[in-house]
Amino acid sequence: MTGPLQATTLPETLSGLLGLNTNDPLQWFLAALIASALVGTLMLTNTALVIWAKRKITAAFTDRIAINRVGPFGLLIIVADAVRLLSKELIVPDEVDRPAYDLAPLVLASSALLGFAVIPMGNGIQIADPETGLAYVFAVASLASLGLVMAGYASNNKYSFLGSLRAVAQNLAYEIPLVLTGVSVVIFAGTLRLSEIVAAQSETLFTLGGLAIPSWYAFVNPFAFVLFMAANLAEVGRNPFDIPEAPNEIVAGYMTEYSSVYFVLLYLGEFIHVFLGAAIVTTLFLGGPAGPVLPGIVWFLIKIWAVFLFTQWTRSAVPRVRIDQLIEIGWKGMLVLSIANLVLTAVIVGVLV
Amino acid sequence: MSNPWIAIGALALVGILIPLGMMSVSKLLRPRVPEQGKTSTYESGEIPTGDTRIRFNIQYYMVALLFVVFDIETVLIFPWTVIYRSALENGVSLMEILAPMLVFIGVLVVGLGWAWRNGAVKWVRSPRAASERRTKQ
Amino acid sequence: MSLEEPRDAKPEIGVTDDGLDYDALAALLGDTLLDREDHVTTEGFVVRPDDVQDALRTLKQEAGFDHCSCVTAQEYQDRYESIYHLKKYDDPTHELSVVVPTSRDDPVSQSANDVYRTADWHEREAYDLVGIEYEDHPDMRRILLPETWQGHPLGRDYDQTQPQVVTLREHANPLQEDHMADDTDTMFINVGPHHPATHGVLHLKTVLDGEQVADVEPDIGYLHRCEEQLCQQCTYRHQIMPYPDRWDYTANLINEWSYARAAETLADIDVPEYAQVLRTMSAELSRMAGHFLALGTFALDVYGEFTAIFQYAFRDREIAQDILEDLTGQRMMHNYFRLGGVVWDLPNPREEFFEKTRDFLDDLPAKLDEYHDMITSNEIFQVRCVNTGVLEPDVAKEYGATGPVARGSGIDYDLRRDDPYGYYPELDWDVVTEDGCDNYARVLVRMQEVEESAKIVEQCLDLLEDWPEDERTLQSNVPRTIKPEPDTEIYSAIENAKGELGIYIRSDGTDKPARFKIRSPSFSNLQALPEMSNGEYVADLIATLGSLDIILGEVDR
Amino acid sequence: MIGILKGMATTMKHALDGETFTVEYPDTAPDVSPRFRGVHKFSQERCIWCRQCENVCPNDTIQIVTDEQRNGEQYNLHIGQCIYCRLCEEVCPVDAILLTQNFEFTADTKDELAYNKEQLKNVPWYKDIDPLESREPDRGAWIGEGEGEIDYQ
Repeated sequence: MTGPLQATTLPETLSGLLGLNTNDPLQWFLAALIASALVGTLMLTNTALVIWAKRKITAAFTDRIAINRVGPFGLLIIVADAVRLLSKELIVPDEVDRPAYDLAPLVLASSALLGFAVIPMGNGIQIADPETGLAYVFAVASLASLGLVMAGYASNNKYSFLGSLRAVAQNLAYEIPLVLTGVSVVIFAGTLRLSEIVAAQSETLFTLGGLAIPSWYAFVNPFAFVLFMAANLAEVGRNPFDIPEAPNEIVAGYMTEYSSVYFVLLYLGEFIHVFLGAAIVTTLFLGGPAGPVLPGIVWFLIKIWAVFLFTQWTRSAVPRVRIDQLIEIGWKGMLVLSIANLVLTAVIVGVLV
Repeated sequence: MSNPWIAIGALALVGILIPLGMMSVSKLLRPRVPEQGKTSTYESGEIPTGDTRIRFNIQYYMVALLFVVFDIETVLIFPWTVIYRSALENGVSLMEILAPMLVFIGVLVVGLGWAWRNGAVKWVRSPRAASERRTKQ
Repeated sequence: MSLEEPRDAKPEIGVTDDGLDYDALAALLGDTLLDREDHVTTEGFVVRPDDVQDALRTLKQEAGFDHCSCVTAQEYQDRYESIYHLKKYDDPTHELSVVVPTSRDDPVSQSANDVYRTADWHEREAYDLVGIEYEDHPDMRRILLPETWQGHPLGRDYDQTQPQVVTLREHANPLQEDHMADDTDTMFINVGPHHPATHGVLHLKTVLDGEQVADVEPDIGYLHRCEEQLCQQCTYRHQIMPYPDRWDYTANLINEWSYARAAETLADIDVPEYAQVLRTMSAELSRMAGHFLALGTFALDVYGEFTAIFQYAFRDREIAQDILEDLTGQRMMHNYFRLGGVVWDLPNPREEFFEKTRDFLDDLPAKLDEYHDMITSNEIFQVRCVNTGVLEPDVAKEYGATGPVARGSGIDYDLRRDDPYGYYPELDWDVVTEDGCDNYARVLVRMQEVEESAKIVEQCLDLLEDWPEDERTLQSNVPRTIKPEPDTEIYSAIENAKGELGIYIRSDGTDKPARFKIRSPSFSNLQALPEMSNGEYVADLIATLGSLDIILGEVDR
Repeated sequence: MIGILKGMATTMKHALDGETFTVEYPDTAPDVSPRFRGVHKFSQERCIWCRQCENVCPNDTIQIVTDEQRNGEQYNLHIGQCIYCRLCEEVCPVDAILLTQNFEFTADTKDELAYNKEQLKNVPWYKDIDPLESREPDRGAWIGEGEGEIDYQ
């Protein structure tokens, strides 16, 4: 077990190092800005890796070799792709709803990035630790669907339009189960502050052959974990719930009319969003950055990549559901199950305490 | 203790600046070759047939209304979950803290059941499209 | 269903123990019958253009000809002619051609659309390419060529050199009013020709009501390559054979058999038994390759673009193609059959070939188990496919559906067994049918057909291995130039991977056919798409299209 | 649920076994069968200018120019138009035209794909496979056998 309860956030540490006064809003803001730049760069680098990793992972599942030409293991493809995409011509279709069309990529990319503000990534890397951390992170994560709707509706393209309608329907169906399941964790932890939720998971659940199994909520409440993983897949729009994009049906959904840097932002934003989902799963159920031997931040990255790998795995083997089936699964299955989970958790906690 | 929301604001600034930075880099790099036809919207290679500013059957109106109700419910559940454990540890009886919430959720479940029975929580099949379908025996 | 009851009650007219009694059928038609023609495998009943519906309805209801296989149109020096090739789903050897001559001045003939729904597209094609018009046809438009096309290319007085001004902007959007109407909340949308799901260049004019399909109309012809005309300019002996490979370009080799069968029957050419075994084996390998591709692309439609199944299916298809490459020298465009046999024996050393093929067959059960694990047993897949894209058997028959599409609707129809050719009758295999009538049933049929094909290949390998060395005759003696008697007509069909692939040939005494008509299974199967997907969700429209397994090269020809 | 898990287990099995079935194309030359049909090779020394290949070609890919004494002057083959049916090789009585296994050919314009007899002569063998050798056992079926009526068109 590394790291005791995190006492300080990254801006505070930085203020200490740089000798800034945390009580002066301006100096505090400066420290936070530096911290944010660090975290933002970390997450963007992490997501840029996806360009390479995603192809390699898909290739592994489909028995192919995949990229290995540019640089070692084809890693330089990231640079090549970035340059290629950024230097593409930006084609803005006729009669798009201009402000919304331009804003959508921004909204998607920044909202996903914003979620990382409260995620404890280990080794004191956390920008802020507000009391309502969990509520905040759910709120920010669901902002992404707003981006999708804006992109889809502003494009003036019929496929995009269908895609944005689907995005709304999907969001309606999965937001509530997601939040209700997440909240069941709060019953155990008794707080919305994410650092405390992580800390609560560091106790030893039981010892198995000398190995201390921590009380990660994935072990304590595996049912909630499975439910949350499924709802999270829908929240980030991955198979079997990737219907807002569904290339075989509606070409590329809300993305159809985007090119050049706008496409990059949508693409990147989507993957930051996947990682944000993974980070929430990690924080709520997998003990956050906790882990033996390695530093916390490494464990944190390993865990979010594991969740990302899972999304790619389902992509290779699970069929896409239909929109009406999605609504039914969401409202008749997941909602009922998540309410049951909440009540059961409350009862169990009540009896045990 | 310093205000965490200022720190979050800083990240928001970074979160907007990074995409804006990428946009300006792209602006410097990318060519601009305006051509007639390039800017028409994509419709599978055919000439686009009208725009999307039309009245369209969205089929999930009822679900959307239900969502509003249930979303507020989750908001109400938040504070309860936060104090639940500490209240129990401080000696509040299980009945006192659990029962009201159970009643609350129970009412919602009854509501969901009612909506379910009335077919509000499913994708509404379009009567027009369904009538196109040849009736099967 | 009241219409069908009397048919079941009394025995069909004109059926004897050894085939059809054409005299009885002629008597049935009575005065509507003008004349009788002799075709190679059947007879042609000549009726007047305004008696078409009556004659066809009588034949359908009284004599049980429930399968309108094809409509061939052609132009003679003095007349136009439409030929309705009728068959029975119960016994496709019972064939009858209904010949409808119309005058050159006024080529108008009654439409058979009321009797056989499948005549719709066939007659549109006849109008498009030859120029015969059909009265009472619900939708007399061009089908393969653009609306703005000048002239009818298979007509005698067609001027090939005339300019065809077909600019993009002149394409009328036929559904313009549909989406502009303010009083509905539907939306018109094009699915295809450049769309990820259409597996080629198909255009579906779709009207959506929400997520549901209110109306869909396939628009074909983007891949029209004048294959019929091409074949009319090639010699029977050599030049036509390379082209069938290009019709259904996923399961190529079987198509060659369609031409080989028609031309061999026409010119009375025998095929040595050894060559028949080789043909049977290679055709079944090709069918497997085609079904693997169908399975993979269907998975793509249901699972999304990153599914692993597509790659696995392609891997297995590649192995079948490798074997075919060893045998024929090409992976897809084999050109392996010749009139009177095949071009090559098994490659030397033969043992290596046997080993390679047997390895493939031995690995197959494990691979099919894997497919079943990944596809058919997957609950979400079942939810997606069961009861979607439903094609009831009587509707399927109306549209002339054949192949896995018909067999997925419980229609027990397979020309390999019902109208035997090649070495199939000597081998032990089964026709696969499923009663589901839905997308799921069609997938099951294809997967089981792969197993059956494997059984056939296995038996052929055994036969080839034991074949005495001095009896390995690859080809019979065939004249260098084939000139069938003038005005002999033949329609014959084989079962390719998609269904009944029929060829109509009329000779005019030269070494090239005077009329070469291809009846492609995908053409008829695709016609049933609106029936299957109106009222369904968009996602199911795509899945249904995938499960029809149409190949545009074959639809548009 | 079990079905979904079975499917996921199958893909994971494939991911973990590390096998790939794709090849690194330009680095590893793919195996082709001895019978594979690629670009033609033409031997002017063998050719007797009987024009059978020109006649049999289904889409006029081969163009032969002779003088009045039927001496060959030109032999052109539009490789971009060829459908690789191998009929020309099949009818050639003297094996003057052969389809090599070579399938790699490029050009900047379509015109460059119209090969004349010199270019055809210089088409390289693919991996030194001589198609004549691999197809020899079968050629007997074609030349000098069968009593069918011979028509030199």
